[in-house]
Amino acid sequence: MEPILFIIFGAIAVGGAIMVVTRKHPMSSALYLILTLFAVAALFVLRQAHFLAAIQVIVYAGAVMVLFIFVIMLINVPENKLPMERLTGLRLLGVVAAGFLILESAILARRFAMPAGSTADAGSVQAVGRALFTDYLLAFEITSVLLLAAVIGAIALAKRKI
Amino acid sequence: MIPLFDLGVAVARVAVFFAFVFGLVVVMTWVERKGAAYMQDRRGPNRARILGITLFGMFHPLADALKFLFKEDFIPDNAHRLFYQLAPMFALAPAILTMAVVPFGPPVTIAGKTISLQIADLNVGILYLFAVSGLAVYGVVLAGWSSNSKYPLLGGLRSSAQMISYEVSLGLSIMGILMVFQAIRLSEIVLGQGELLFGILPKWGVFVQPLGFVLFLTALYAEANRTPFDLPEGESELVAGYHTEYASFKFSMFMMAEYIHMVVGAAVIATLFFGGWQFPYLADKGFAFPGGLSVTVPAAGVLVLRIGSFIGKTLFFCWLYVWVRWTIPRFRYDQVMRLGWKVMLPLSLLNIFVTGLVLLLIDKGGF
Amino acid sequence: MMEPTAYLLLSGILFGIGVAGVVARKNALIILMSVEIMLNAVNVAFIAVGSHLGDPTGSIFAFMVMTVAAAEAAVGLAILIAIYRLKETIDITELSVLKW
Amino acid sequence: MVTGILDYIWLVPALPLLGVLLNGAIALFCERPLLLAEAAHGDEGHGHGDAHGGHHAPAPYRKLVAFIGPAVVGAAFVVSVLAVLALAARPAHDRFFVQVLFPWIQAGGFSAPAALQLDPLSSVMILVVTGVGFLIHVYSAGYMSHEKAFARYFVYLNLFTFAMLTLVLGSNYLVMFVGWEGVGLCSYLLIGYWYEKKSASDAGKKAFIVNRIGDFGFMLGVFLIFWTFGTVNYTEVFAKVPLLSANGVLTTEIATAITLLLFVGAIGKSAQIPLYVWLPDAMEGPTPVSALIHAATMVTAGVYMVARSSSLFLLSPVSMGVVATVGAATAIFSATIGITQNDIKRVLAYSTVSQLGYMFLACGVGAFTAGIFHLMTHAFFKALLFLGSGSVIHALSGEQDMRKMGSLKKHLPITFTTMFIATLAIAGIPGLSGFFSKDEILWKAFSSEHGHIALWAVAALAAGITAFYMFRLVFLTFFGESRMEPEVEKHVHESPYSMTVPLMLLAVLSVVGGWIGIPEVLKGHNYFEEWLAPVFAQGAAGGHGAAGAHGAAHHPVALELGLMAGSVAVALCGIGLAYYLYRVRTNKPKEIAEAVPGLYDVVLNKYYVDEIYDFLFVRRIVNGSIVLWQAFDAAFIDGIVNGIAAAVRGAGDGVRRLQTGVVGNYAFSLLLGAVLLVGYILTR
Repeated sequence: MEPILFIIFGAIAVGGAIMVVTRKHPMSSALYLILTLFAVAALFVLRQAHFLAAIQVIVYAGAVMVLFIFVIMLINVPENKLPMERLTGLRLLGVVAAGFLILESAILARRFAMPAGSTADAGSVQAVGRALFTDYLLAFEITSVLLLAAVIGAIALAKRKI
Repeated sequence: MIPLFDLGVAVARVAVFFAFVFGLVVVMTWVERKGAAYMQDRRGPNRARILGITLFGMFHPLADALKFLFKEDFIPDNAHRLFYQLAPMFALAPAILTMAVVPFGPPVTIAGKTISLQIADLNVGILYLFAVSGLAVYGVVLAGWSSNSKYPLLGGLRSSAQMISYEVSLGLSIMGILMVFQAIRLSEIVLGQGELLFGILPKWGVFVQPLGFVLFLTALYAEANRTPFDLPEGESELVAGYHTEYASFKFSMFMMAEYIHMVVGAAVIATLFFGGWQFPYLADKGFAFPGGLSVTVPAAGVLVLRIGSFIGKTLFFCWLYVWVRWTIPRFRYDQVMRLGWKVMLPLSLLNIFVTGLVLLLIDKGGF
Repeated sequence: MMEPTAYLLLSGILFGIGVAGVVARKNALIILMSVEIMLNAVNVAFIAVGSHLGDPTGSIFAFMVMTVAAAEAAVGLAILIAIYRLKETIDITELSVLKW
Repeated sequence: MVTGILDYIWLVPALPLLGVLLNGAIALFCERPLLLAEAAHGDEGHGHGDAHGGHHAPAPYRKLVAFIGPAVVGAAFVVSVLAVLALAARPAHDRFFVQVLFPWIQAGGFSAPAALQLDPLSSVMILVVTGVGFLIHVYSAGYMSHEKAFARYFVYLNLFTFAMLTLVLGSNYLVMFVGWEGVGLCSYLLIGYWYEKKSASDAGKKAFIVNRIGDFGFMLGVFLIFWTFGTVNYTEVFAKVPLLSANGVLTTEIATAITLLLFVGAIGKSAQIPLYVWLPDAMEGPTPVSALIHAATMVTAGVYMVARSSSLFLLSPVSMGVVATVGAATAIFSATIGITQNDIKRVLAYSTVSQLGYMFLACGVGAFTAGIFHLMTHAFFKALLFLGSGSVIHALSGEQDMRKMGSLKKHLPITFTTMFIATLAIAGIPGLSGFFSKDEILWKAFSSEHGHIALWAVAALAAGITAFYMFRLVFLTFFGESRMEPEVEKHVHESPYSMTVPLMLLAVLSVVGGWIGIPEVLKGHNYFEEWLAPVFAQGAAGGHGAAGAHGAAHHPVALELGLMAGSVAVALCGIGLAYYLYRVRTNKPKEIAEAVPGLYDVVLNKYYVDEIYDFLFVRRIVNGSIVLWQAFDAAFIDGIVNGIAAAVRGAGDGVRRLQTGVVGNYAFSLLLGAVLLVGYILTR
């Protein structure tokens, strides 16, 4: 069952990602990105990481992408004023280099060798929550501070007059 | 390979639930109009008839549906065609999806197999609720933006801002419930509400989390863009808000989405705060009142009572929407935002804090 | 459960696509989205290996990455809005005041 | 007498230091704002003539300063007297006291505590320094009363006293070095007191630099002492002398090196050939300063140091010879210059150099006691002479040229009387202090085993010349007809009591100061030699076993008396010649000068020593510095610095083109780096 679903969702994710980087209009990109994010969330479910799947949808689809779309709407660049994109020079080279990177990571992925650990429930809300509030409590708290800083920073940057 | 029986059960479950929700949506459109008329001391819809039977105007929803279906389905010239057409679907899908985790009744045993009366008993339960309800905003936003028109854009911006704001309080207000019942599966939460508080009161969410209930109800109304928070479609200022440019079936999808939202919202309130399918003092074997008095009820009767209890509660909260709509005036937009960020958010945080404190005291003092 | 190799490969592909988007595009919004793709690719790898090892640490890492992604998106978009207000463009090639 | 007073010996240097702090605070917070405000008002035309400032209402703080300055030194003198009395109460072999104040420098096995040492030698020194110093402080209060920077002057003066006391009281060479440098610094500050006058500030710099040359030798000597003995404490060094010279570590060569290096320091500080040039120029400072630091105390530091290190000097006959020769040469050399000088203070300055030569001659022949004795008596009468000349200058509104004086006897009776006494003393008239000390040196130069007949002859001749030029000074200044400017003559007046009372006290000392050291041959008792005996007996015992102080035993009494009479006769000859030339045939000096113009000019111009130094050293150094400045510093060092800066700038100019400012390019570089990095990992 897993391989079939992996191929389906993996293909959706990759296809969505390709569409994201190729669409001219950012709103299309954003919608395709949402698609990719859902596919990734599904992949998380396949790996029994239910908590992360839920968080993926809540955080990414529910918050980050809403923010993106919100900004796209707010800026609302007219179609004819979108940047003229041509794949020349450094940009082309960059894409080639990115292709190399994919190639390299593929070779690296084939070398992956690690004995499977316990089949314990590692991705459930309980397991992640327990780890988060014991071993990684400090990291969690720091993350909250990071978010607070980001909130303040975003307000300070985007507000016309504070 | 999934056994045929399980497949059948699954399909049946989905079918039954859809039927329930959509049926209720149809009823709701009628209830809303009738309720409005009742409150305004007029008769309301009473003309549509089949073979001379008006049935208190209950044919009006049918007439509406037909009308929507057969109207011209046009797309404005400057609209982004794809997004314009996608928007209603984005609005409808999350509303329906939410229903998947709401339990209608206790698990029943048929032919030796236990069947839960719930489409999917996800182990992330409430998180799923958040995740899906958070998606509802896309429909509104996309609709507002892709119409490429002033009022829809303003409506879309307003609604997305409002929904994002209230989603925070919505999520935080349920945290108290999670903490009290120590569970995130909705079925477990419902089971937890079957116990008694101090031996007399049913341990419903509303009794252990009164502030959480008020906050959740408010946030839910805002989230569903219902009065008094229906700013995105405030007729007096934005014509019809984000769906100004929509007509015919696409418009009806928005309408449906809204009503499904209401229905599912009512079901969720019933589940989280009013014991879901739990009937007061009704145990598996029959009634067991606090005074020691007990009445034996057959298993089928218990099941019927419980499902009926859930449906009854859901219907009540559906009615509450209508009730509120014609009772409370609309907020001004800045008031809505201020309420969301400066009242709801601190209160829900306070609620979590107090809940945690009380739980800790109970844990320590054992009372 | 599958070996994580396929997931790692998928992660690499997604990451590469994100990188290509960052390098090749001029539209700052799309570049930010490409960054999100890269972050997601990494999350896929974390989750795949984490579940392979039966260790919640993978999930924790992905969780942290998401937090950072949210923060990054918020600040990045705020900067974008500020820039757009100032220069009326979201073309990063025109934003070269860092130069000399 | 309470011996406990010795525990308060630290008060002796501490009291002047207190004065420095108090007067310093006054100078900083009361006087300086006042002076700055005055300078801001453009009060330019202010004469800087010696002791003649403007006439303004004295500020209230000046009385306080005039009290604090002398009072702290006076208090230090009282403490010193009590301490010396306490020391004297002890038996002769026990007259030694060390007070450790705090551990100062401790590194490994090396330790140099900040400690004070009171023994007969240092007790003589502190009595001279505080006693004469006190009188000069009192005199200064009157002499400097017209000066604006009154508090600053007393800060320097007190600081000088503190440094000098540190020098003489220190119990090791390092503490002595602190004082040694301190007096150098203070002499610089005091000579350049009128720093707005270029000649004064130049003289200050000259004194400082010449002193530094000597200090360098002194430092090297101290290093060598530490290298040889492993310590710099007097007691330990001198205690180790017999042991180390016995086991061959301390050879005569090392002793010679140490002592010659120390003597270089002494030459600089005590203005001996060839480093005497700073002292005559130092007369640019106020006259009491000349009296205090260039006659009575600072210049004697070298003599004190040589005497203190006597046991080291006695180890090296070469060093003794050098010291004696340099001393004798300086004595005769500067005496001849003194004949021709017309500036009253310069005559005294060369006289000082000459007398210091005597002291070194004494040290060089092993008669350390005689050297210290002469140091003390010289402090009395030379201070008196300087202060008297100051009084004369004060009376003549700043005039220093003797050719414009004359017949002052009737105007300045007290000054004349006291100065005349001092002149008699320095000329070596029997019965006065100078006679006893100078005569002892002459006798020791002749009779000591380190001595020589030539040394005696030179010293005797110098004594005659001394008598001649001193009487020349007196005759030119106080006798004959007045050659004063009419304007000046109107204002001639005797000095106030604050100036004349110290003169009188010093005159008394000049007369009786020598009586504590009357030689046995004159049926007296040499208390002074007895007092210092423990200090030098120690060195003598560690040296060659035969103390120079006891050389007298080998010679007949008649010889000693004969030599004494001879030296007196020489002195009388000098006096007579002076009388003949400056009282009887007053135009004769001019004729002589015209008869031998070349010789006269050479002597008048101080043998052109300054010019020779200028040609030999200063020009060389200046030219060399110019070469270094232009070729090395400006071209090479600056070239390196500028070259590096230019290279960095050029590199930055090239590299900055990498910074396109376009974010995409940065992202591309990142990507390229990632690809290469992952590629590298793959190839491993």
